[in-house]
Amino acid sequence: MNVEWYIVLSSLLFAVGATGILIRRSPVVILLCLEIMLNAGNLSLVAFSKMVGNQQGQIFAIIVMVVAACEVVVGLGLIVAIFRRKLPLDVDELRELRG
Amino acid sequence: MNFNAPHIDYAALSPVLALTVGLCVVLLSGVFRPLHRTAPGLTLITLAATAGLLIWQWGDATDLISGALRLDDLAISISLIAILTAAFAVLFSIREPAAEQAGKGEYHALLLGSVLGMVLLAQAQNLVSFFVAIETLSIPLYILCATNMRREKSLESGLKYLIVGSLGSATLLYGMALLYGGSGSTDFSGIAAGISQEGVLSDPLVLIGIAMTAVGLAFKTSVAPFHQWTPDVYEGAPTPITSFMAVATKAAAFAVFVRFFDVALAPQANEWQPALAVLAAISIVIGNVGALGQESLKRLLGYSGIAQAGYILGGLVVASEAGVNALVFYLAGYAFMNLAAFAVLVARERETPYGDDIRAVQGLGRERPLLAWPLTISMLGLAGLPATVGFIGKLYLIEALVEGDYTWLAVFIAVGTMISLAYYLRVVAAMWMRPGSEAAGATPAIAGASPEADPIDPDAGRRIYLVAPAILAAAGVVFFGVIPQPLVEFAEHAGSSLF
Amino acid sequence: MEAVLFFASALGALGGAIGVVALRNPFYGVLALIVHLFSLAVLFLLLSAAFVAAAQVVVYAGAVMVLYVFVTAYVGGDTESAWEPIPGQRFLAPLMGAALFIELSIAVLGSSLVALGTHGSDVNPSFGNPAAIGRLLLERFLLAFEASSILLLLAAVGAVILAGRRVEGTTRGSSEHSSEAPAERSEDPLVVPSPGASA
Amino acid sequence: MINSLLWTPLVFGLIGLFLPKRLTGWWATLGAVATLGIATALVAGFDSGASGLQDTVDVNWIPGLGVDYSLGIDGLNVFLVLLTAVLWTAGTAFAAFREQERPHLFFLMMLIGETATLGSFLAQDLLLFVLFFDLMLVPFYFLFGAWGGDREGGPTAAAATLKMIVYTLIGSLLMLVAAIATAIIAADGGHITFSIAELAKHPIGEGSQRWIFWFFAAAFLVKMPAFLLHGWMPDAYRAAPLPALAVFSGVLAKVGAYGFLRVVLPLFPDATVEFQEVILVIALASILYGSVMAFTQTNVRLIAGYSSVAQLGFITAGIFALSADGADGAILQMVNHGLVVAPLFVIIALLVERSGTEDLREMGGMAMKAPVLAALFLIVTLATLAMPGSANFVGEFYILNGLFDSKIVFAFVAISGVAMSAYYALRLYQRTMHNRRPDGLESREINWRDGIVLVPLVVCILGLALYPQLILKRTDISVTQAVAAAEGPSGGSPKTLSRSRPGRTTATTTQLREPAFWETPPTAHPRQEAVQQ
Amino acid sequence: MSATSWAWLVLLFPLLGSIAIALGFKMLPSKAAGAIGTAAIGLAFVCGVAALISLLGEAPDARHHASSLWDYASVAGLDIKLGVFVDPLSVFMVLVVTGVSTLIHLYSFGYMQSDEGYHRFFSYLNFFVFSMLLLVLAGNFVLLIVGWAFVGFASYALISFWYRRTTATRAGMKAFVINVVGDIGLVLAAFLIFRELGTFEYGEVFARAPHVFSSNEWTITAICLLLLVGAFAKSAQLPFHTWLPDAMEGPTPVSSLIHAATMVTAGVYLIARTHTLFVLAPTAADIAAFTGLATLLVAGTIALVMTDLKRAIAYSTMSQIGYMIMGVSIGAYSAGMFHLMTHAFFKALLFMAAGSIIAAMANNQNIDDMKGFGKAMRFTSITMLCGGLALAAFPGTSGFFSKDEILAYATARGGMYEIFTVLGYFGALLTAIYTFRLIFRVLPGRPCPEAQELIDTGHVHHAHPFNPATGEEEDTDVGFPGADHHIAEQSWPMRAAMGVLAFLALFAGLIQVPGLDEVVTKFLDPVFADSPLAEIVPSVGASWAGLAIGATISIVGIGIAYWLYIARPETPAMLIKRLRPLHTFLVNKWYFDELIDVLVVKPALAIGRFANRTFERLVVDGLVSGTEDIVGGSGRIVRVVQSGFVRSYALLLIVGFAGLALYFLLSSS
Repeated sequence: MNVEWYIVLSSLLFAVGATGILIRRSPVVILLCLEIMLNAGNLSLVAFSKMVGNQQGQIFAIIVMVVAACEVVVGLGLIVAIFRRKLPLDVDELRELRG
Repeated sequence: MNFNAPHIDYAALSPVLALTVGLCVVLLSGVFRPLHRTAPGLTLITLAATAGLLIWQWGDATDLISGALRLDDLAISISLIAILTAAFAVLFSIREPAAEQAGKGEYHALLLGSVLGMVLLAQAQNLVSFFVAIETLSIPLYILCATNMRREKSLESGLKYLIVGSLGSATLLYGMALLYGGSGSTDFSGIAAGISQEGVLSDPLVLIGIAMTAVGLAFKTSVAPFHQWTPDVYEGAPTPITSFMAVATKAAAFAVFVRFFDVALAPQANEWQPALAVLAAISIVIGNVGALGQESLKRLLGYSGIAQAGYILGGLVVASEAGVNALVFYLAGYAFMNLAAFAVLVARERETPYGDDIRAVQGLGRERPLLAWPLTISMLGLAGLPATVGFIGKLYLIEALVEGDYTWLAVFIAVGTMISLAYYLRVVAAMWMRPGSEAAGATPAIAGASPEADPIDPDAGRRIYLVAPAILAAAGVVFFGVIPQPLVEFAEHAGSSLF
Repeated sequence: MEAVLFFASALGALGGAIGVVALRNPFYGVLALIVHLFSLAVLFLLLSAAFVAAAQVVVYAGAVMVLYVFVTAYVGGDTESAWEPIPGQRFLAPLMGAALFIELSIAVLGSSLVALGTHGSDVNPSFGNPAAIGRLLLERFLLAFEASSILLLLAAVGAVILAGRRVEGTTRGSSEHSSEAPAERSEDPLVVPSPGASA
Repeated sequence: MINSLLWTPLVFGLIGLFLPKRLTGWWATLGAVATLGIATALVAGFDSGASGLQDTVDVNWIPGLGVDYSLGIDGLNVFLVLLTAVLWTAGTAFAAFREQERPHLFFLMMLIGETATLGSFLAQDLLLFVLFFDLMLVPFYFLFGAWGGDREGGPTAAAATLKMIVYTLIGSLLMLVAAIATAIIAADGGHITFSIAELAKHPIGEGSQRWIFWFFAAAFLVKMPAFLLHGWMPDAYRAAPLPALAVFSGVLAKVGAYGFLRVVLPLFPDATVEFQEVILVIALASILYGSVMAFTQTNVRLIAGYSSVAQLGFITAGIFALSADGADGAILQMVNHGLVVAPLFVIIALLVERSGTEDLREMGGMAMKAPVLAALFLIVTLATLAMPGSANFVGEFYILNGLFDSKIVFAFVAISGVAMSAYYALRLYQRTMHNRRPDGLESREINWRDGIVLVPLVVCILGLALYPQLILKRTDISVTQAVAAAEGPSGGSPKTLSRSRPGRTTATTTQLREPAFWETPPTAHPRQEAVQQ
Repeated sequence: MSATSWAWLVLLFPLLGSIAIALGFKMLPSKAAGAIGTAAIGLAFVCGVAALISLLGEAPDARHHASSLWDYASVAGLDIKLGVFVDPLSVFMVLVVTGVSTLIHLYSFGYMQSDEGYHRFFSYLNFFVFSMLLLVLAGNFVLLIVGWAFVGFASYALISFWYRRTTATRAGMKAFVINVVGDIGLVLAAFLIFRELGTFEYGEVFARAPHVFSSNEWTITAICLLLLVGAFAKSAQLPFHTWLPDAMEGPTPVSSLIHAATMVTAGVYLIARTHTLFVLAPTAADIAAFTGLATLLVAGTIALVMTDLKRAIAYSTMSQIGYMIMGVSIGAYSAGMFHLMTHAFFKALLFMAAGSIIAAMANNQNIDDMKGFGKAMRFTSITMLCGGLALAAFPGTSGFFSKDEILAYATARGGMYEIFTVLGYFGALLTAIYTFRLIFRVLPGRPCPEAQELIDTGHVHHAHPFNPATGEEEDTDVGFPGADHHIAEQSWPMRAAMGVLAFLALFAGLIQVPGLDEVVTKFLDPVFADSPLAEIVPSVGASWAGLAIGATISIVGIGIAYWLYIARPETPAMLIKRLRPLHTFLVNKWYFDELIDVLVVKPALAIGRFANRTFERLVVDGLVSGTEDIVGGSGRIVRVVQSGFVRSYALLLIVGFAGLALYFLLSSS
């Protein structure tokens, strides 16, 4: 299977994730979409690492997973904090800051 | 299976180690209740130690841990700027409600973590460490922005920063992946070698990779059109954190920006130079016009930060030694100017009911000259008026730009500066040319003010840990405006370490 | 055989992603993401990245997804309305998504990298197995490894600060000043399985 | 010496911060006087015969950027420096005699202003010049903004001042770019220097001269202000506190004109020649427009303000006559105008104190009990309208003569400004001092305090009227050098022009040795041909 | 002592006098101020005489000296010295000026007694004399311009001497501005001269001119015309004359000194001084001559109908100067100068007399109200009669000889210049008529109330003066002569001055009797020797013939006046009724003021209003506010885009990336 296929797939995933961020309003889902985008990156990393034949890409992918996990943790923490404050869990409702 | 650990130059790594150790200690101090008051002190000590070690390393350039990092003067100078800012931020955080709520230990630990990320970022010369570092820088900031949890704005800013920031880093990541694919290496030098070979030059894959990395970094440095998080986050975050973000993040991000583009992507320079130049121009315009008519000073500084980022980006665009010098110089000056302003802001925010609304500084000239002068000087400096470091910085940038045949961008800087006077001088006017607004009575329902937060501390304006930094920074602004040579040499070291 | 696997898992990944974006209920979204992740793991295997695939399953499908489930359960996964407050967003968002995809694929397809067109360099079986990865992590990428562990620590601390504190929630507008927040560690379920373990 | 001249005011100002309120004014005045002393010593020691800079200072300031801290005086700036010192002494004293709120800040700003202005006159390094040029604005921003008066129905002092600052900085920021560009283009890869003398040695290519010229011109024209770029002037002038305004319009406007002579002509000769007409047109427009506005204004400040627009127009025209005499006249006129407009504003301040209004229509008949004030005012007025016999006349005479030789049409247009100046200056005098006195307007004699501010200035005017040569002969050499670069191509100077008619000059030269006209001329032909008429 | 050092002294005394009085205005008692002023001028006169003597001591060809004190402004090729030039012409002028001034100072000493502004008056007056002397003694054109402008200023200051009088200040302004126009003419002439000849010094200019210019070429013509602008403005010739009648707002001594005897004749002096140039530009000379003629006639006609005593005399002054200009332009140099001298005498005298009468009328100047002062004020009326006779060129009086000499020269020059003779004689007729119109209406007949009061009580009539033009009361505290006025009969200085002048007016002509003694001609000859026109000399016979004609004309004129105003007093009214349009035309002074108003003043003000109301607001401020709006508007856009929706931020980020990527893709292909 050519590497191209993987890359195209990953770019497709990336685009989907981006679109998700743009159209979804629940912070949880937005975090999920972020996951998708990062995974898209991972996919291409691994694919490229296969292509160029060194494993740096794979290492990178692993590190990215960790980072993604951290973002998730923080993100979810924020969501919980917001929820505890009885604030709406809708990014469009959070627009005190503007102008 | 045999395992041979990489050679590690502990001397050169010492600053990072010091930071890490300090981080853990501070964190622990937070865990043990009785000790948590010592956290600020410990933090300052850590920072001081790190700074000392960095200065000790000043002048020599070494690759660390099999080329993951490179400790050279650029890295050191930027790290020093970041550490200085952090120190100031620590001072500002004394009696900061956010710190109280988060718990001093954790708060400062996160701060140190962010600083660690910056120090690493400034040294990173490998995509992996680059990515880790930039996340180490950002994630603690996401948290810190939200630490003043009583205020909705604080949480909102945290969430916004997180979402857009992660989007940015995802883009960055994808770009890195493409570049890795295009060059087959994650090392900057490897990338440079990889993309400079025949056939790959101006290959769409690589170029898109460059574009995506550029977007990621432009986001971190709040360059338009990737700037929109800046004003909101600056306004929402606790002011000490804002001051830290405004200066340190920019500095670190620009450090890696320079290293990545002027080293790894140097072969493709004439591809990305025009693009970045246009970005710079856009952010100069957007930042300056956006800051007009802002009531919240933090917001105002946010927009001005966007404009300044545009100026600084100019130093990168020309991809020359002079450019990098100018960039580092400007960052240093920018640190002084912003810190002076934020010190005053913090003080006023705590002693008036107006929060960071411009009304908070009305009549400051009569009321608290010791605060008014620093703010005035910093505003004049940011506006680039002579006898301030801001003027010399602009001069430096413009010189680099003209040398690099980007005169039109220099003209943009000039015009932008002119627009910027309109809002900087508005602040000055509020301080010196209006009666104090105390008479106006405390009506806290004001844009930019922080309604639900933070008991008023009527003599915050006299607290030594706020006044002293303000005056110190302002003095720096004037001193380096009159005798810039030391700072120039500092910057020249940084630049020469790249080229 | 490989092609079949690829297309199957590709469909899975894509389907999962689209599911996440499309499903109104966040809870289903989480489930869709799990599908997405597993199919990705398969793709990794196809790309002879065994360890990555494993990590993907363990870290994501294991830890992270558990987190998600917990949180969605905690905050209540109520479906969001279809109402779109931002003018033009609904129209522009997919457009931009499409633009992204088109540009990226142009970059890929228009690229002159011959290797892209290939099956990738053929590699020895040890490529990407835990031993190799582990060695690289501890030699070549030691710093990234350590740094990421610190990052996890910070993230954990952050989670504690944000989610762990019982701050008397003051809803917007009201301005009551709670005195210092109580700083006692709450064993919040959210922090226990912090993925630090997995690194 | 020159260093002490530059920094004395600043030092005094800073020390003044630590003195009790009522002393600051006097202390500041003392500082101004000290500066005046040094300046006088400099002028006294000035060698009118020598060309080039005298007692210079040249220190590497920012080697990294090629910026030097280099000062020096020559014919171009020597008297402008003196003028600055004189006017600042007057202005500071005038302010010191009156109650100022926040005196510390006020006088600090005044003195910073003096240092900045002196700096921009003394600077011999292009970038140092730009720096001081911009720095001048800062103190005046505070002075105008914080001590100025808000106008009901008009902008607040702060707003008016902001307008002024932004306006004037448009030019100076572009000038910064231009200056750097000049240096870099000139360096052409080599070592960058901003030294004006160095840069003048080998001018840059004509192509780049073009836009750089306009960037500089923008800065200077706005500063003056010239026609169409004077939008900031009315509001700022109405807002400004009068002591500050006196020095502002007395000195700062001149920096613009001075910049043309110091920087533009030597550094961008080709562009100068190319755009001579354009600038001249602007200058004429300023003359006519300024005059017309001046005789329709009813606000006394604005009459003075617009009259300076016209005056600066004359000065610009003189410079861009690109001939030695024109430029000589321009320098002389700069000093004259400074010496005239400052006392004018002081007097206006006195009139406003007496009448309580700034509207010309509500004044009148004030000469009655104030003959001395009237006399001083009269002298100033006559100088303003360039009465022959005043130094101003000599200045305008030289300017117009230079213009006449290079661009005769422009001279004819410009001179109509003289007539108008006669009208608006006299109108100002008559409407305030003469005619019927409205009720509730006191005519009070000038008191000794204001006297010791005003009389010396008037004495200066009279002294110069008797002996303008004092300035002319000291400036001539430097001026000639300054215009020499541009003069060559345009062929401006009177000598070259009259030489351009060989037949005549031979006649005259021979005639010099001929017997004078009352002896019967050797050739009878003119007589006969006259008889045939 | 050489002539030049005397000349410097001549300049010095009036200046010192002026300064002394000005500085001492507080301590000096008023009498002392007057004394100092008069003495200063007297000394100047003495020095003038001394200069004359030392000049006569030399050979006619050597009677010219230049001397300079210091370099006034000489760099960059211009060489302007502070120098005087002494030759018979300038000495002649000095004598006339100082002489007449002395007498008028003496007169003012008495006349201005009760005026509050006594010091100011004398200080100004001395300053004027200084300026006038500077004008005549100047050694180069620049200094000439200086003197020229100084007299202009002095005249302004003295016209608006009573400065609370709005009419006075307006008149002053008018005079000053018109004079400045004249100055500009001179300045431009100077530029042209310098451009062509490279010098301003009289000596060199006149030496080089004949060799540089070919006759009548445009440059020299232009120079002369520009000079004429100056001359006309100063000497109130058409069309620059309108300021002179208004100048009568000033105190009467001023009118007599500045606006009759000295300043207004400066134009004549200028033409005589630069005759070398005018010889080279005959066209310009003729233009000058014709203008003089025109002025002569126009002014004469207007003077016929003026009812304001002083204004009537002012118009006669204009017409007399017309004679002089005509004379010096066509070449009758010495004749012109001689007429200048005699005119100075009798016209000053007339004004003094008029002043005396006006004082008696409590500053009412309208001759309709005057009558019978012959009985009331004997001395005044006698002197007035002398002046009138001289002005009307009654045989034997000074005016008789001087005026006719000019016309005789015109005849002698022949050709088209005959016109000047003919019309000149017509002018003489007008002169005789309007002069005696004044005399016959004021002096004889049944005394008017004021005169009657004077006869009965010996007291001068008192009334609180009011301004005839505006009707508002004069406020006397600025020195408008208030309570008591001074008439010749009651103050010896006035009498003395008027006496001397009366004598001169009658007999000064005898020094220039054709054929017998031609003192003036002989004295001035060296100056004009170089002019070809100077060689045209009317034969003695022709001159006497001319004199005969002149005598008859003046007698006829006086006769007509008698017939109109004494024998048939009702005829004038009838004439006026019959010739209504002509009369109004004349009363309105040929509508010159209105013309200038429409042509110059109104347009200027309109432009000013346009610039002020429209241009400034729309264009100038428009530039500012326009940019402000653009910037501010874009700022508002930015703030709107900053909507607070995090998703829109993300969108913008993506858009930005898409754009960037697009750029790169395009640049790659």
